[in-house]
Amino acid sequence: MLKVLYFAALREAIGVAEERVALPAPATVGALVEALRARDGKYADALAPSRRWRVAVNQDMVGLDAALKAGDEVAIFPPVTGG
Amino acid sequence: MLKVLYFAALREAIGVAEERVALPAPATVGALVEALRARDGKYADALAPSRRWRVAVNQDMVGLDAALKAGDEVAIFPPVTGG
Amino acid sequence: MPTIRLQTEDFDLSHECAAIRDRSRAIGAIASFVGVVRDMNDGSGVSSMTLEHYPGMTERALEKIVAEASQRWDVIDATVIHRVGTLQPQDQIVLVVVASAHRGHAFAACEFIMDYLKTDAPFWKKEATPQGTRWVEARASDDDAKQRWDSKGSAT
Amino acid sequence: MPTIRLQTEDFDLSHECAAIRDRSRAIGAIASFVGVVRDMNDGSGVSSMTLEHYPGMTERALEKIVAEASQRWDVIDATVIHRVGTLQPQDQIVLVVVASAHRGHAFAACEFIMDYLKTDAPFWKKEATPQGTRWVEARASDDDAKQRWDSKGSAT
Repeated sequence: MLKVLYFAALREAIGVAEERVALPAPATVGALVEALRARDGKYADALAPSRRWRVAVNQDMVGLDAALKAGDEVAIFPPVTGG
Repeated sequence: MLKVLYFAALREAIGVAEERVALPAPATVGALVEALRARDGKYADALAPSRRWRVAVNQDMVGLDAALKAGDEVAIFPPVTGG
Repeated sequence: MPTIRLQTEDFDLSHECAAIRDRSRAIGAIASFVGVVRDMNDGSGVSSMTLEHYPGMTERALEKIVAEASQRWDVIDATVIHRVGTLQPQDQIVLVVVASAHRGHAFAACEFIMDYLKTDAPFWKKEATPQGTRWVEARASDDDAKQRWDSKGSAT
Repeated sequence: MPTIRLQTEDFDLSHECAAIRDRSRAIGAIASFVGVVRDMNDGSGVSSMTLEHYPGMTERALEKIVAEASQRWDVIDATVIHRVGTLQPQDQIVLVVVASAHRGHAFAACEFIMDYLKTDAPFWKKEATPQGTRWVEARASDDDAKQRWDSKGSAT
């Protein structure tokens, strides 16, 4: 299993801050996002490619081809706007 | 007459902070510096071209060809080192 | 060792600079930056702003940014403080202080840290306006500000 | 209106920034610089430093530098304070604060003011060292720092 976190507008759109998700096949960030989008329209819309969300695995920013393993902490969030 | 001011190392080398000097002929900064150098070795050494001194007339930085008129405040000083 | 803090309470610029000055006698230059909440953004009045972050990753991202700045320039010490929670217009939101022997390094490292913080540190702003709340959109100009460091050598 | 002050007493960075923040609600970014007396210069220990200036011209030169910075960038407010008289290592010597709506302008204007102050404002430093007193020599690097602004457009 993976721990998946959502932040900011993405958290509000999906309606949860954190959930457990099964490791996708193949075990990559891209496959995880596909699996989440397939759940329902809310996920599909929030994770549409046009939305420019970002992914961090174990608190490091990664691309869609990054590998995942059981126990990883995956965070999905909009472009950051601090400072 | 001109009011001539000296600052920092130049003031210490010449030994005065301020003096009245006759308007040189021609009435330019270059001619004033020549007249001062001709006074004695102390002035000649302090105002040697190699010393990189600067001149301000009425509190604006100027070059050697700047014109002078009676009553001007002329300041001669080393390159600045504040901040 | 740089100081990195996330906090809800306000910070005091003089206090943070004095703490840095007390730790080294080699410091000749301290550049600092304070970000302030504006009462207008994209044409709407802003009555308050709430900052969300990613506990753990945010601190880690700030540490990496400061470490990268310290590789590029001669940084004697640095402090980054970012507030979280709800803030009002004119409140201080972020502080970056960089101390060096010489001013060119202090200025460059301070601006570098701010530019990278804006694009790489997980913070998100939500504004309350008369038309309701809205998440602030990321700006392309912030990506541009970060990318110009790729083509620059270290400043003096 | 910018604030320009020459004074023997110390200054407080937070106080000066707060005064600027209180004067405008449009400020989003405050960049500041503090110069500090170092205890070493050109390989010698420095036990104290005395600053001479040219009363009248110094204020005028600082006003011109701040006016030039305000022409090049969007400056909402600025404060320049330079101390004169005798200072000790670790004492604050100069403060430049620039407030703008956006950080790029605040950083650029603040660094510009410092670079021009170093070459165009009539101040002279005399250091007391174990080998006696000596006037500090101007650095070619300060001329270089100033001249690089000639080839730059205004930053964003």
